[in-house]
Amino acid sequence: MDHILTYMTFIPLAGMAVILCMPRGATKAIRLTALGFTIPPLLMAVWLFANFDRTTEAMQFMERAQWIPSFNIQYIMGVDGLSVTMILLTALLCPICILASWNIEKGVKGYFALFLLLDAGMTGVFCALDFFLFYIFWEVMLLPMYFLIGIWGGERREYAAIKFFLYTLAGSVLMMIAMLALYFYNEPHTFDMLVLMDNAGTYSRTFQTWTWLALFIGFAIKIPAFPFHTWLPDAHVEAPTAISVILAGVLLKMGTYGILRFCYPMLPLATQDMAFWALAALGTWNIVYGALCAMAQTDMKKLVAYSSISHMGYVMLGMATMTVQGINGAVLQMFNHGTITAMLFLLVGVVYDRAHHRRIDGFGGLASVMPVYTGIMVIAFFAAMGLPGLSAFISEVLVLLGAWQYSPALAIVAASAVVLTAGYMLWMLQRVWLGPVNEEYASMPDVNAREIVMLAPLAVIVIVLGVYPHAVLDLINTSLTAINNTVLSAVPPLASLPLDVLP
Amino acid sequence: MQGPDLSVAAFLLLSALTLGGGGGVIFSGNIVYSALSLMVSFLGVAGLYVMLEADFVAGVQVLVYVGGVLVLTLFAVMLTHRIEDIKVSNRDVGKLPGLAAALAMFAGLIAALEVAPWKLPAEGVAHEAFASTQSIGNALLGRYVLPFEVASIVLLSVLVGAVVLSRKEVAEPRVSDDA
Amino acid sequence: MVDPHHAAEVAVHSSQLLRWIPFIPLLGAAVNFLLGTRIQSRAGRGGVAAVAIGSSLASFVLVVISFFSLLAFDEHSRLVIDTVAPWIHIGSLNVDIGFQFDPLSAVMTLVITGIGSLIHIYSYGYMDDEPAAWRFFALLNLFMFAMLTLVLGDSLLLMFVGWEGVGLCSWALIGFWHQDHVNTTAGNKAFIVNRIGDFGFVLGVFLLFWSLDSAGQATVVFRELPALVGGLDGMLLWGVPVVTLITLFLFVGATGKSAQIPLFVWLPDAMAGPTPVSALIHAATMVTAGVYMIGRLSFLFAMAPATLEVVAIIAAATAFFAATIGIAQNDIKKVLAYSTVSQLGYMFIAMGVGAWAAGIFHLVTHAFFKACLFLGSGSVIHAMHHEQDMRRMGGLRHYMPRTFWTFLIATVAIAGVPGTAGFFSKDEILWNAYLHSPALWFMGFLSAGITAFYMFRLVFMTFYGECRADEHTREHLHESSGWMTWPLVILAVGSLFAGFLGVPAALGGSNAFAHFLEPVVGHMEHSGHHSLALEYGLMAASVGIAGLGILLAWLIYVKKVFSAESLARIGGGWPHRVFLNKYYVDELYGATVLRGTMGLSTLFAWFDRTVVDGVVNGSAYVTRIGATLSGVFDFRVVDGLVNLTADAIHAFGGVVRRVQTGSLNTYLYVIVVVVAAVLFAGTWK
Amino acid sequence: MPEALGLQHFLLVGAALFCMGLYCVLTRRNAIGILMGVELVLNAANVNYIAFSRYGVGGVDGQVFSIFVIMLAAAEAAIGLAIVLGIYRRSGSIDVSQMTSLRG
Repeated sequence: MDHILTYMTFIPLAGMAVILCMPRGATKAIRLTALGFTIPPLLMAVWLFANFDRTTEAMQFMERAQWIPSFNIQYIMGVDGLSVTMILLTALLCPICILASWNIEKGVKGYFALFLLLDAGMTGVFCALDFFLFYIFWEVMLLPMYFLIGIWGGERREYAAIKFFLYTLAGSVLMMIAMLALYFYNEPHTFDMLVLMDNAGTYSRTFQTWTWLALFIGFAIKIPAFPFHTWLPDAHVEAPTAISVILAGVLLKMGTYGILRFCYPMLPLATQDMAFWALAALGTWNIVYGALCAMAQTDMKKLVAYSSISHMGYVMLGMATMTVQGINGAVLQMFNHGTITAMLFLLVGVVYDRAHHRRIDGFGGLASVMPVYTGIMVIAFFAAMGLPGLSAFISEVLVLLGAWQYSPALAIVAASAVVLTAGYMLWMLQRVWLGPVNEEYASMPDVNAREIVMLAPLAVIVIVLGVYPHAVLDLINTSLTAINNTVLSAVPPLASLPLDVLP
Repeated sequence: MQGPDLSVAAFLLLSALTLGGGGGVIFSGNIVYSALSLMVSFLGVAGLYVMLEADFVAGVQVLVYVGGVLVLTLFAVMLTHRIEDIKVSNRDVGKLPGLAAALAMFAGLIAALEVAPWKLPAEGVAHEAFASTQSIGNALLGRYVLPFEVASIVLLSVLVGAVVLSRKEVAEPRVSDDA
Repeated sequence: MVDPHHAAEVAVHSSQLLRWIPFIPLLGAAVNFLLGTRIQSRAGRGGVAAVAIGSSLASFVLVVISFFSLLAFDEHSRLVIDTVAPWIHIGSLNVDIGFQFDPLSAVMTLVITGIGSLIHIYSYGYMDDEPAAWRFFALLNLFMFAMLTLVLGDSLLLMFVGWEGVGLCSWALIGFWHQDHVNTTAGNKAFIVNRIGDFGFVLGVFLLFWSLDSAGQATVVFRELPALVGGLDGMLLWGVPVVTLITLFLFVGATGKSAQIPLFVWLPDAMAGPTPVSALIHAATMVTAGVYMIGRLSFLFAMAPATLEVVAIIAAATAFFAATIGIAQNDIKKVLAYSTVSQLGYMFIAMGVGAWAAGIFHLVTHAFFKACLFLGSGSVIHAMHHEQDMRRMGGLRHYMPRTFWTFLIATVAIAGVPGTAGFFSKDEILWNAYLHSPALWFMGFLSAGITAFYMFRLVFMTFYGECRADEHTREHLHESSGWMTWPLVILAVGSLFAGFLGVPAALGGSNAFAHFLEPVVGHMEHSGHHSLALEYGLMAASVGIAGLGILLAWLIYVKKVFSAESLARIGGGWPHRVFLNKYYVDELYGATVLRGTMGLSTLFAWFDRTVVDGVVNGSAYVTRIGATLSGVFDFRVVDGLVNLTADAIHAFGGVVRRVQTGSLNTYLYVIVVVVAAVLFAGTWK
Repeated sequence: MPEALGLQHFLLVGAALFCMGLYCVLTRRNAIGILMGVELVLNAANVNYIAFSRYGVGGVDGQVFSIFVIMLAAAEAAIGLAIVLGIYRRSGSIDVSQMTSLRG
């Protein structure tokens, strides 16, 4: 399987081309085609999972070709444990999201074409090992997202889409500045991320700090971290279900992925300096702030959106601790949050499809009406609460365990959020699913086969990873330990030391 | 090659022809005269090409510009103007700002010309004349074969495009010009 | 990963059988969850009940087999482990999914599966008109699984899986009749309050882990801990010995799960669940998890005398206050609930004074009589058509004699009448408490009297006197079916005779129970020597006060020598009001913690929508947006920055579009000027 | 052999021609006049190319480029004039100051 990463990235693109050639009216064929073009990447992801060498931190399945030689831009693809996990998540969620989009009636052709473009962009982002290539994929992803929210969204879709676009664009600009800074700092100029990492020891502290900040803000918008988070609730509320799933499941991970992929190995000194305030303290604040905000929401999707903010805080906190447990927990949490939040959004989408609103106080007693649905939902909710035996427990425990070593005070604050999380989750559960049956929805049909097909795999993964987390931990451990050691062992380059300490 | 004095004289003559033609193009109020001045300028440029040992290009210049472009221009002039009002249709506007801008640009160019580090052959290396037609042929079918082919596509599309654009449309009310 | 030094002392046995003790109920739960509706529609309620009861009994049989094989081992090598699969191995954290069976787990699992099976059987009778019986039985089985994981898990993390798992099942079973918001609210309250405890528990685990890490080797596996915790001596965090901090954190977890002050508030509300659930979860098993946890980590708690003081004081206070609240309750299950809280207090007193075995002993005897009491009350409630107010009962002994007699036996046991189970276990605790501090003993002593009083008050109000139920109910009053009464009989027998497992030496026994547990929980020696006479005296005193309580109840509720109303008016009526309203603790929490959190949440949400970027945008912008959006809450100032950017770009575009004149000349001028400028700039020396 | 004429001289002619073309483009209102100005500009560029080819180090490249420029100029003239004709047919005028339908 040479070039597997290229195939995984470009097969959806081919699918987009095929869909563009199909007649506008053939909606069913278009849906099936879209589904058909997301299945091969999923199978390849499974193959990757099976064949990935878990014992080395080196990049695997590398591909390298010249692209624009005059600027030394290359086409480099490759994965390590960190990215392969994210690719798995992407490949898993895409077919599920296509299934979740089955009910889209407006502009079917455009929708699925854009979706496949988005798929290609996302996979590319996680595969790319050339910063320029990464940036291209990053931007490729942005555009379909804008249209998918702006055209197929809810009432205030244009507002949400523009907000999303501007925020993300601002992040991209900062990222580009950092990219160019790294490019020109290195001699010969290069975008090759492996070289950029290898040369990390030569970057001066000042350079690292500024580059780090630019990159961090770019990624923090994506995570989204506290002051930059307000695009998320709006985007989630307006976006169609599948897009919310992608947004929460994959796009948010790109922020933390970026920090681990760029900030950590390339700018280790700055990471040492910044980790406490920018990652640990801010992450903890995210956890508590997101949870408290979630508690006050009246829209189901908004609640889930704020819970995402809260849960992504664990990722930030975990990676900031720079303990083996914390950083592994952070990436595991990325994966788990991807599956669990995807479930939550899909589940909210199921009732939204039927009732066409998402007000928490507008339902009641759905458990009596839709028992199977409620069963799956309880799994998702308790997983989100970090119930032991389900996947998020492992990652949260690892993160908090790492956090305690790093700063007991932060760990205590962060851990207190488990109470808040239980609070808002159970509160929503009670108001929507329990209680007397709301007559208006007394005849709501239970989940159908399509919905079970898209929910069941996620539920199974959530349970399996709770019992056997090493399915993912084995993938990531080696790579993350290496990244972590890079940061921990970083020393300032000789040139920036005071002269008198030189021999 | 002639002696230095003669070549300077030729240069001055040809430059005068070129720039004079240019002046005619820009200052003539009659568009037909402008077109004819343009021809003079083109010929002067062709002469400069010859002085610069680019005889093939000079030939192309004469053939394409003088023979083609200029004739085309004249056709256009004829097609778009009633004979009687040719004179009034070549008015200028805003001469002063235009002159200022052009002079500013000229000054800028002169300045750039002075300071630019031209990549010239090292001192003492004699200039080698080469058979320009043959070299151009080799270059066009060698290093530049792709642009060359692209150029052919461009020309083809221009051909088609020009036909499409200037095709008379039946329903067009204003077509009944006395062109 | 067994410490070699430790391994040399204790020969470790391993058995693949162990895993099936929790897994069989899990299997039963899975079958009933996935196929329950189908089984129930084909084979009726009996089908799902058979699956549940069968798996529970199978588990019980396995426990008994394991127990006897354990007895066959030498006293100091009674440890069987079963490592199922690797779980988390990251850095120095190495945890497997593994179970361990030692005397302490044996006792716990016997109680859980034994009493659990009886309650399963009882439930079949109790839930005879329940359409969602499959869900009930599935959840009961799931609870069994979680509880067995809690007590069998060989590491703190696996224990925590069970710890939260029982919380989940408790939530689901309290809110089993989920159409009524009262039930689901009670479930939520239970879960959230427990979460507060769990929060403390995990912090304790983290602190333990990292402290051990800095002391050399980190672990959370129980069998490795005793050899390593010695390294924690003298270690400080925030100026406090870490052992004290760890145990305090863990004890916070215990107060949540075992309903001690200050986290006891959820347990009385939890009575909203079906009565078998109250018996199984909120009396016999789950609520004792905290006691078990301290017993399991007794070696750690023994290192932290300060924590033990805290445990003992909180426990004594809980025992006393819960008992006083019990006096004033009229809901039959609420009385039992407060009695449970109070009895759990006894167990924690034992833990707090280092009498580990005594605490566990009381746990066992309490499981018998309290399960019997709850199931008996369930039988009454079932017969009374879900009426729980004792003021509408009375005279029931004529209608349901078997329920009455078993209930009476259990009441006698809890009151501590000599010879019954409660007598032995309670006196063991009181004796140890006295050795530690007479004040502690006095609190327990008083509580014993109050317990006897309110328990007999319950019996008299329910089973004696005139029947105060309405006509319709009275007509249908009947003894419950054999499915319900036989478990009662078995539990009543247990309540009478379980005490003989641990007859103290003073009464000529050998305290076999304590000896059985000793290899696990150890024994804390008390300084000083006390005479047998003192022990007898204390026993007599507690028997005396219990008798006094019973007599008082008899005088008031049977003989009506004093009216209950006049008693309620004592002291201007406020003591009664305070007891009746549970010391207003719920109101206090509601006004502080709950209101505070909700207020903070509203504030943050408002802050998020309104203020985050208000500073940046300035009030003018807020006003402008505010005018266009509907409500005050739509001020959305955070969005402001983004909108401002959009507006700025729009305005800028408005200016810039003038440049777009459509006139080629203008464009050209611009180009020329710019190029000329660039040329000049580039050539400027 | 020191040459009397250097690169700069030709560039000077080119610059002058360029500015004439520029002036023409800037001031003419007649579309055909503007096109003529463009031709002047292109010729100015060509003069430079050929001069570079002669005096610089690029060899024959400059000449090849100028060939391409001439080709493009021819194409541009053909299309440009066709457009002018089209506009004339549509609006009856080729005065560019009246062609403002691109106004933003």
